[in-house]
Amino acid sequence: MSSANSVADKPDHDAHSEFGEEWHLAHHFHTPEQQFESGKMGIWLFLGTEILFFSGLFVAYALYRFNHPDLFEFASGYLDTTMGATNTVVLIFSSLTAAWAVRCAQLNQRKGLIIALAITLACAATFMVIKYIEYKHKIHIGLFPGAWSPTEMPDGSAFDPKVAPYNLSIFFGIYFCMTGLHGIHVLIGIGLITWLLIRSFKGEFTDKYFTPVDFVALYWHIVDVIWIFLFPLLYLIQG
Amino acid sequence: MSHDDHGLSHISSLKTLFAVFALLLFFTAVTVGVSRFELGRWDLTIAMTIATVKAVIVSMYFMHLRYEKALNIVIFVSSILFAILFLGISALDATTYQDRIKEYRAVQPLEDN
Amino acid sequence: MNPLFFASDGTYWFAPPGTEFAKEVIWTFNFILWVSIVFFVLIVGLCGYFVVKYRRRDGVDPEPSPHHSTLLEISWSIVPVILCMMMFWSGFKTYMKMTTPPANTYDIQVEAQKWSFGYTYPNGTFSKELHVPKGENIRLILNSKDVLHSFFIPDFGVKMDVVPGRFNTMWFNAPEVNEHIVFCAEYCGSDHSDMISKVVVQDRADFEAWLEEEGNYVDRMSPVEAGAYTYDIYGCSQCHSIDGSKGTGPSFKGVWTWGQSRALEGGDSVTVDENYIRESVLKPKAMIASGYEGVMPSFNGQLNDKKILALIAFLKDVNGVPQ
Amino acid sequence: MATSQQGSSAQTELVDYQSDAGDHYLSASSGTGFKSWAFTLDHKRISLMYLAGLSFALALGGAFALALRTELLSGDGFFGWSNDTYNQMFTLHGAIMTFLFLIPGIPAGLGNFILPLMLGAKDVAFPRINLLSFYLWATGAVFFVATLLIGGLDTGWTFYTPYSIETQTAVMTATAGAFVLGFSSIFTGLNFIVTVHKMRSKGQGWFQMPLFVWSIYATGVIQILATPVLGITLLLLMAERLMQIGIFDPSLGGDPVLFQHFFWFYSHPAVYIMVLPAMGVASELFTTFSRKHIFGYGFIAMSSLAIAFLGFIVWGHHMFTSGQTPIASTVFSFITFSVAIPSAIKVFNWLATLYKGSISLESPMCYALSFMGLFLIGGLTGLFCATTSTDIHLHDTYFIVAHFHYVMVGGTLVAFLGALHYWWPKISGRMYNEFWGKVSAILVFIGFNVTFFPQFVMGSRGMPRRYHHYIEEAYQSFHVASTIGAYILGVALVIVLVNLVGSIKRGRRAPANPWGATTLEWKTQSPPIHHNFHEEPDVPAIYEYENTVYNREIGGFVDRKVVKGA
Ligand code: HEA
Ligand code: HEA
Ligand code: HEC
Ligand code: CUA
Ligand SMILES: [Cu+2]
Repeated sequence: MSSANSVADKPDHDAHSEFGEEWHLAHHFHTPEQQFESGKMGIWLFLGTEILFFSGLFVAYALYRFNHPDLFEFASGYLDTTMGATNTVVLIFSSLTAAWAVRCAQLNQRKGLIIALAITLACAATFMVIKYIEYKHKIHIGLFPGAWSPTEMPDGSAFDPKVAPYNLSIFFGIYFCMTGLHGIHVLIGIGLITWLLIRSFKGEFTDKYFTPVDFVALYWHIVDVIWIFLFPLLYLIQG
Repeated sequence: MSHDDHGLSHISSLKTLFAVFALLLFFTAVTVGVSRFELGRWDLTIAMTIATVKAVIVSMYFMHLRYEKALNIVIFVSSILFAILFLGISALDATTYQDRIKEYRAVQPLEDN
Repeated sequence: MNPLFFASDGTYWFAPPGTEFAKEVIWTFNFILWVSIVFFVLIVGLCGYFVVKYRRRDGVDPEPSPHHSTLLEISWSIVPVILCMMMFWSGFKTYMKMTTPPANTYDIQVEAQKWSFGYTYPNGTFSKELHVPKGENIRLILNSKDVLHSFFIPDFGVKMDVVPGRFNTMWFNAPEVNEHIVFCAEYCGSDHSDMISKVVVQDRADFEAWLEEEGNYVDRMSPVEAGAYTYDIYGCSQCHSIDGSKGTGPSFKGVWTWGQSRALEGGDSVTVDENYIRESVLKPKAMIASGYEGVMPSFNGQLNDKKILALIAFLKDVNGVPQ
Repeated sequence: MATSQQGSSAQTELVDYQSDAGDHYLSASSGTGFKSWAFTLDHKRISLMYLAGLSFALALGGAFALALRTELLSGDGFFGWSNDTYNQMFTLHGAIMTFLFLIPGIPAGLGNFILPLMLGAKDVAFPRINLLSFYLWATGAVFFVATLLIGGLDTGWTFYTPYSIETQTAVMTATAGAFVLGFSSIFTGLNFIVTVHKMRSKGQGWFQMPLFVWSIYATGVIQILATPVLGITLLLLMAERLMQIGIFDPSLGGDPVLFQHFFWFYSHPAVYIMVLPAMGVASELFTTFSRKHIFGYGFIAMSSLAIAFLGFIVWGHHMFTSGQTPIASTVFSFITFSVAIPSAIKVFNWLATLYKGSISLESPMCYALSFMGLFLIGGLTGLFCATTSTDIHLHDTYFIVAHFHYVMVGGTLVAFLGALHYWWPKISGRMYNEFWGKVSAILVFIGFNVTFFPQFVMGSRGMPRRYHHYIEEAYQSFHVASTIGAYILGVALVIVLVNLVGSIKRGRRAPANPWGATTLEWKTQSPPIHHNFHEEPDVPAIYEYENTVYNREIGGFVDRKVVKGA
């Protein structure tokens, strides 16, 4: 830990003019590297907090699944694997284009950047549309905990409370919380990518200043990674 | 900073990006495919292993973690370790007190369900 | 009221111990207390001494002194480690006894609800104060009907949360005939601080006689008397007055009239009769009287038919309705 | 600019960093309008806004405390409140004090000002996020005040389910407030960690950092790793209330004990968020006012990290009676003791720092000594709680209430006050009245002990906490003493407030370095200029007190600097 970099040994560049406008160097940093690395460290710390934020849901999931395996086997029958898998592919693809966007920014390819961001945005929207269809169906058959009145069994037959596990609503509590929180993250991502898109239309990103693209992409990948876990945990339970 | 360094940070080649994408698609297919077989308790293990592999390649290549400073890797990994700690210790307790809950449920009239 | 558990023969810190557990707890407490006092006196004493001895004086420079010493660091880490292990061990031994009841226990079900405890004995008798035979291993099986509560007998050094949806257990063995107070120690809403009960330790013979009596009170009293007694011990008085004043629940007096219709929350109404009372007691959530919240716990399983009939008689009496 | 005087020896030069130009972060050149505050990115101004807000929170929480103490004068209620009113009082008191005052207290309030200065930096790494943290804090405060207005809160600050799911009070607003405050705290921690890593001045290695910085760093680690879990816990609680997800609700098959795991996974580490910065303050105060190099620098620095990490694996000691399994309780009890060791290391090192020092009892030092004694009692009584068998008896009694007030008020609040006096000349550019400073320190000490010591005794005698009604024969004398103490404490705090605020008008101008301290924040003028330092400071040999010399004329210390090439 003690060897971790500080600006200590770097030459002091107090004169900001040395780095011209295009570096967007804030007054309290000495060099663009210091600024960039601070930002990088900040965003990684933030991603760490995101993981711990979601960890609560994973803990709840794990404990209930371990203690009530039957509940999970039964309930995951309600979920549509095809939709889940489609969404997985959509998100993975958007991750690719997000990474591509960063590359374009780093290489000063403005057009490529705009296209890559636009595709990412489209994928994010697609994801939300599919989620919406799924949610709508769940709510329609009464599987929303707040308005709990199940009408169907997983196979579509009439709901039979004698067969369904007594704490079925907890599975859907967990399902809606996990996918809901993830969905909120996707929505935030949509906002951020739109913002990037506008700025890249204005040509604000260059090989010297691409931090926002880089950081939003990192955020977007974390959203993807979380989904990579949610998908098998919720949809692919052997019944 | 790593050797293949342009300006402020690492730039991935398109080849890498697409190779990673292809791998991710492949693993998605595998995990969906495997889930169709009855594998009992291996089910979860396999699904989680595949998910972990996918997450690792996303973070290594899409997120450039492989080329990151050690410090940032430490940050990321330790947040995962603390999440595991949280899970592990709560599970130690929450899985052992289940019999008290089961005992209780066993004597509840059915209408409570 | 004479504080049951705070007698003059207790130590400064504790009431007289009522069980073996309490004695061990006090022992451990005193052990930690003395370690703490020694460290406190040592540290604060030295602190004061240094402050005086090395106070700043004009023109006098402090003599040089070292500012690190690994030997010192190690020794002042090791000593607390050892002391801590002793504390842990001393607590652990008692704790193990507290959590592993012996094989032959007399089991009593404790049911907590806002804001009272109720006790059911192996023969099905229900009571609102806990009676136990002295010198026997008593195991309490705790369950709550609503929120968290905690069953705390300060004199016995035992405490266990009463958690809805599960059975927690605790046990003790009280060797002497006496009475002790029971507190609810987990915050449980409005009347948490009034959720107080009592443990009565009796000789086996007295205990059995009491149990017999307690079970049959409806038979030995007139219906109205029995109803009044039920009203008392089952805690209806917590929420329902009999003088017309409004509490958490409607007063049993005067608010509604027998045989007439009663407005319910949500617009419906219902006729007040025997059936309505029975329903209200067994399934209170089904019909909520207008202007109130549905916080009344169900007494299903606690009040048998006889007792409900007695209650009805009592209600009629309170309202001057002919039986 | 630094004015230099000819020193006694040819090779050294005496430097006074005070400047007469009158230009500083509060002066007109840095802006004075509303916008110059509302949109400021200057860590020093943000810190001042925090301090104002924190005082408000303390006063509000304190008002509730005094009200509930007065009510407890008699066993059935001095004012005759309803039970519900009482329950709201302690809940709001606890929630406001912890979330709104104590957790942001030293790090966001004072650390914001001091940390960049100690590192010789112009600002924290992310000034905008710093401002955002403040606004999140303010939003949290608004939510809490809204909670007060629209029905209060009666869950206890611990929000235990299922009661918190079913109570009719404003749980949603309160949880939303705590959630927002959590994010404020996360961003502060994140900012400070990056600042420590990336913003140190030339040549300042990790082990040339002041111990206060170490403690803030360790605090940041906890804030980042633990607070997100509070966030998700509160979110799940809101989801429980909004849509009955059932995870924590036994009536739907859920598990209330799990909620306690979630809550304490954050809230135990959080108690170290509260105390670590206080320990950092104490380290600075003891060495400065003894004019002696801190004893065992490395051990103090590392023990902060040790406390931060160990703090994560002991949370179950709040749940010994909850229905947690005996194995878990035993393990948690065992690990809990391990936290006592690094704390002990700190205490002993402070003590050794006093040895052969040159001790002067100025107000901050009075607070520091009082901190030492009170934290010691608080920490040692933590051992009674950590031991399984005794905690079974003591849990949820006033013994616990006394334990945590000794560490939180006797420890953190007292250290906060010490720090406030210590850095006040730097922050405001004025010296407060020393006499009233000492008086307040002594009154806080007395008032505090009178309030909370009796609570240990009534607690071990069985008085449960969160009790509106109690048995007078057994407990009334203790409660009355406690209430009297609370009033003394209240008076003492008002004296602090009046003394400090009054000094802005009446106080003597502060020199750059009134105490002879060696850390970087004293190597610039008081109050500092907008960019903190006129030129990037040399890294000091911290805690080497030969390097500061008292100067009667300026009523403060000047630096003895070796002149290069002389
Ligand atoms: C600033 C906050 C703070 C701090 C620093 C601490 C510090 C400690 N706390 Fe405390 N605690 C709280 C705030 C804090 N606590 C709060 C708010 C609650 C109640 C929450 C609620 O329920 O509302 C609580 C409750 C609480 C409990 C649960 C009690 C219960 O509800 O039943 C326990 C149990 O183990 C505990 C233990 C400890 C221990 C072992 C330490 C240790 O870190 C102390 C270490 C310090 C020392 C030991 C002193 C210095 C050492 C020496 C001088 C050497 C000599 C020492 C030895 C011989 C070992 N605390
Ligand atoms: C930071 C934490 C903190 C602080 C400072 C305090 C301060 C005080 N607390 Fe409290 N307290 C808690 C945290 C804190 N408390 C918590 C977490 C609980 C548990 C709640 C629960 O059970 O859910 C609790 C519970 C609690 C109880 C138990 C209630 C019960 O269980 O029934 C009591 C009873 O005496 C009490 C008393 C006091 C008193 C007298 C003070 C006094 O020290 C207050 C003195 C302060 C003032 C009188 C204000 C004056 C200030 C000014 C005028 C402004 C000055 C400004 C500057 C100097 C900048 N507190
Ligand atoms: C926790 C408080 C509480 C306790 C204890 C309690 N009740 Fe109630 N009770 C209420 C409330 C609140 C209502 C009104 C809401 C409702 O109808 O459920 C009510 C309603 C009633 C009613 C219907 C009255 C009406 O005006 O329509 C009856 C009858 C009744 N209770 C009987 C009892 C009896 C008998 C007991 C004891 C064995 C008892 N209650 C214990 C709170 C309580
Ligand atoms: Cu029941 Cu507190
Ligand atoms: Cu704790």
